Amino acid sequence: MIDKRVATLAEAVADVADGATVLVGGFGNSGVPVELVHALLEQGARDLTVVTNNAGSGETDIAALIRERRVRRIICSYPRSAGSVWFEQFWRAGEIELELVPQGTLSERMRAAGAGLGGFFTPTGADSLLADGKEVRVLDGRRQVFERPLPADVALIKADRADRWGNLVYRTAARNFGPTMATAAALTVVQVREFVELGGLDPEAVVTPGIFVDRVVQVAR
Amino acid sequence: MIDKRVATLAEAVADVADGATVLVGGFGNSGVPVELVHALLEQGARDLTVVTNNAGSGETDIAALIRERRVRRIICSYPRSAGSVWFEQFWRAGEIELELVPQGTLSERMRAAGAGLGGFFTPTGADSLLADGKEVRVLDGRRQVFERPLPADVALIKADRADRWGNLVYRTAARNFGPTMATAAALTVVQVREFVELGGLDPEAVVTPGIFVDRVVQVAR
Amino acid sequence: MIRPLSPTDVARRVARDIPDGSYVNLGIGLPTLVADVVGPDKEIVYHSENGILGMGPAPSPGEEDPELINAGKQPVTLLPGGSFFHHTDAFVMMRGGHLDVSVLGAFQVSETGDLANWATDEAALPPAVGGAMDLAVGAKRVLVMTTHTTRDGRPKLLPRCTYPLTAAAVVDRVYTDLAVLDLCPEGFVVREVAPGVTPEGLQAVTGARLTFAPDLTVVHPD
Amino acid sequence: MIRPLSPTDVARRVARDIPDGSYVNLGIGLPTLVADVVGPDKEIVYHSENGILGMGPAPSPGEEDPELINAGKQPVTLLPGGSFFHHTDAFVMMRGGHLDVSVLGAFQVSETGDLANWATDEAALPPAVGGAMDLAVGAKRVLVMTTHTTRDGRPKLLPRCTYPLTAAAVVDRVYTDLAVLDLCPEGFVVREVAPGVTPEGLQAVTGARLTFAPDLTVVHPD
Repeated sequence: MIDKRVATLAEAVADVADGATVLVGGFGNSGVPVELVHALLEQGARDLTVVTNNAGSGETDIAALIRERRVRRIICSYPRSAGSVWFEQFWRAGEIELELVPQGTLSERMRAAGAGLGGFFTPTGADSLLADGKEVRVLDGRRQVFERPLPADVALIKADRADRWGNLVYRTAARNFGPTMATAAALTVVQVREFVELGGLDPEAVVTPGIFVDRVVQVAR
Repeated sequence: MIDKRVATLAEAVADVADGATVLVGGFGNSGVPVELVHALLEQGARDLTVVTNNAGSGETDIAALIRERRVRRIICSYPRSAGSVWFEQFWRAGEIELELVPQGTLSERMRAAGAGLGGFFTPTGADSLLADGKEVRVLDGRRQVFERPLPADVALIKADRADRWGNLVYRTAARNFGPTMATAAALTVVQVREFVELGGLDPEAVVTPGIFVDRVVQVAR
Repeated sequence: MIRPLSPTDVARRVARDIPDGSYVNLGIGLPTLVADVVGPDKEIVYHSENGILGMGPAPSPGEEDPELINAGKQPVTLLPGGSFFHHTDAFVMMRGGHLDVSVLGAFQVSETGDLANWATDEAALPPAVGGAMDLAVGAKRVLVMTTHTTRDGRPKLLPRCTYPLTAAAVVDRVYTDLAVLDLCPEGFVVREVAPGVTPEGLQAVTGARLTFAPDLTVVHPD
Repeated sequence: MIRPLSPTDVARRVARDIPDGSYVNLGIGLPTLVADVVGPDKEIVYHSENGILGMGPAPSPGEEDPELINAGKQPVTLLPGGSFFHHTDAFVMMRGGHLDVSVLGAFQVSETGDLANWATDEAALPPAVGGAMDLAVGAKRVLVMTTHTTRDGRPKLLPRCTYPLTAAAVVDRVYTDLAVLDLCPEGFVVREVAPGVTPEGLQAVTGARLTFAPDLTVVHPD
């Protein structure tokens, strides 16, 4: 019997280890698994590498993880925003490492990890300083840079509904990085608004099949 | 005003040129755009490179294209089946070229074309004779072979329903190569069972967004 | 007397170049103005790199959905025919050449079409790139919308970019408050100028050497 | 007296090694028998490379859906909780290491775990590979189900494969009508034998040198 539902947020993130690489879904404030990140904060894991599009804002979720000195390194595309004060402060002080990756490459590198590929050539960034130190090759008449897969220990994502097999559907633009991150981590933990019966999701409309999901916890809105 | 619906099968394939590379959806007899292939047969284009999983069976669709000597070259993963007599006969006579590609690599090469990537490394086939002449590199501790994108002039695919923007949903396992092929061709032509009003497809459940589709024609079942 | 175009007028001029039925991504900032001025005679499908096609206008106050936002993190709506997809697929559309038009802002554009729009040489702020590089390499046409000079009067159209590149040789056309310029083998070719702008005057505020089209006209935003 | 296991008994033995809750792909041919003998106490999610998770048994006669087929092109059904996806995603599951178990047929297996199951040296038939190579490289555990020898008595378990390789060093365990063998650093290690099979007898029909586990037992299919 397959039942990926867990009862509490604490249980969902109980075994995230110090030093883990953690993918965190979300774009701006859309689709961020806020409650899971807070559970991770409480759980206490440190020395984390966090992979996410933005670097947190205000005092919640990723910003709080940074503030509490749990994040050694962040891999993201856009760490700067109106409220990214904690990231900026730590970055200026040299207390957090930043690997800046173009947004599409960030997503594609996670996909490559989930897809079992060894890397890919992309024209994105090939003429920029983000290609420094990387292999560049002319393919199909354009310069392309070799990018490597970005696998992770844990993914924390937010979906809308799930069944006990871990099949997921999302809501509007909150889908963003979720489906890709779910494939790229050894342990994929999902917070959802609602559980449905097995068979309660349209098989034609499942976005993340349960094979990519390990634990699902319900968080009431 | 966007309206990708065309009235006839003939119109849908009218401008496929001699020498074109044509992707044809389907796995076995599931999801094959039979009527579009027959329209292409009637249209008369020759010297085609056909990319598809199987090499046709019996006397219809791809088998008929081969029989009528329209196919110079076939790129596929599994050309052998109970009914693949035309392909086998032409292959033995040296009258059709075969490029054999592992099934996942076939799909991934088309995806790379649609995704604007220059190629990827995959462990699939890296130790086999299908890697002969290709670059092999050890990545993440395993031998991986470099595979290049597989773009095309035309894709012929079958979906279930479409709206006038060309948004598509599919039916059960007939989905197979359709969504990927739609991204990889300069011209994507789709046959569907039914048209629906714009807004008649659930935006959360659209499988192929219309941006990948050029023409849609209705074929009653 | 020089009458620079207002941002809305520049947006109107850009809109005129977007054919009916196009798939379009509008970059953050100035480019978002374009959607407000495209006429109702055109059906344009707007793409957002966070996973939306068929974006509609901003919702009425109180109707905002905090998760339905665009790439600039502002609340938006979805039109009938729109769809949602994940980030990786959103970038397949961009990098894969499926967008007809990408309208981007710029810090600098070079006469070979190089674009610099993601980083200045200011080291006090952490670098941030987002989807800028993907948008620049992928769309069928890359249009740049920018002021002709910086706020302190330095030229943005240059022989070579001095800021870090976003992508090389990608820009097709530039729309500024003073002119519309095409990137051609010979460099910047001025097609249209704002009212009162003279060739000499425009050259004086441009870093790159300009060529003026024989049929140079005054910009008509509408 | 030697009593080779029937294909169904081999399938039963394989089924015993598949844990409850596994995601499993069963290759075409012999491996498909496994689904028929897995007990109702286990919930197994079957994957098909043409885009199905949660495949159920064959439909009742007359209930077939010609588009709902498995990788062997036979009509199947979908269980509650099942889902459809496109081919590229189906292979993400396979190649990306998301399947717990892949059960494959084989022409030959070498003592280093190399698998040959897609091509013989027969030049009269066009080559065909399908998803065999993806299945062999991707699953967490690769189980091979095969007869111990060819129909004309030649060994299939060899020091080195003579047929073209599907993948190198991928096989974890082999189930034949005569034995269950693990691939270990020292080569084939025999864990279980069919009733009446002696070590000497098994070695005689095996091309590779065998090691026998100290706790060698007789296969119990159930």
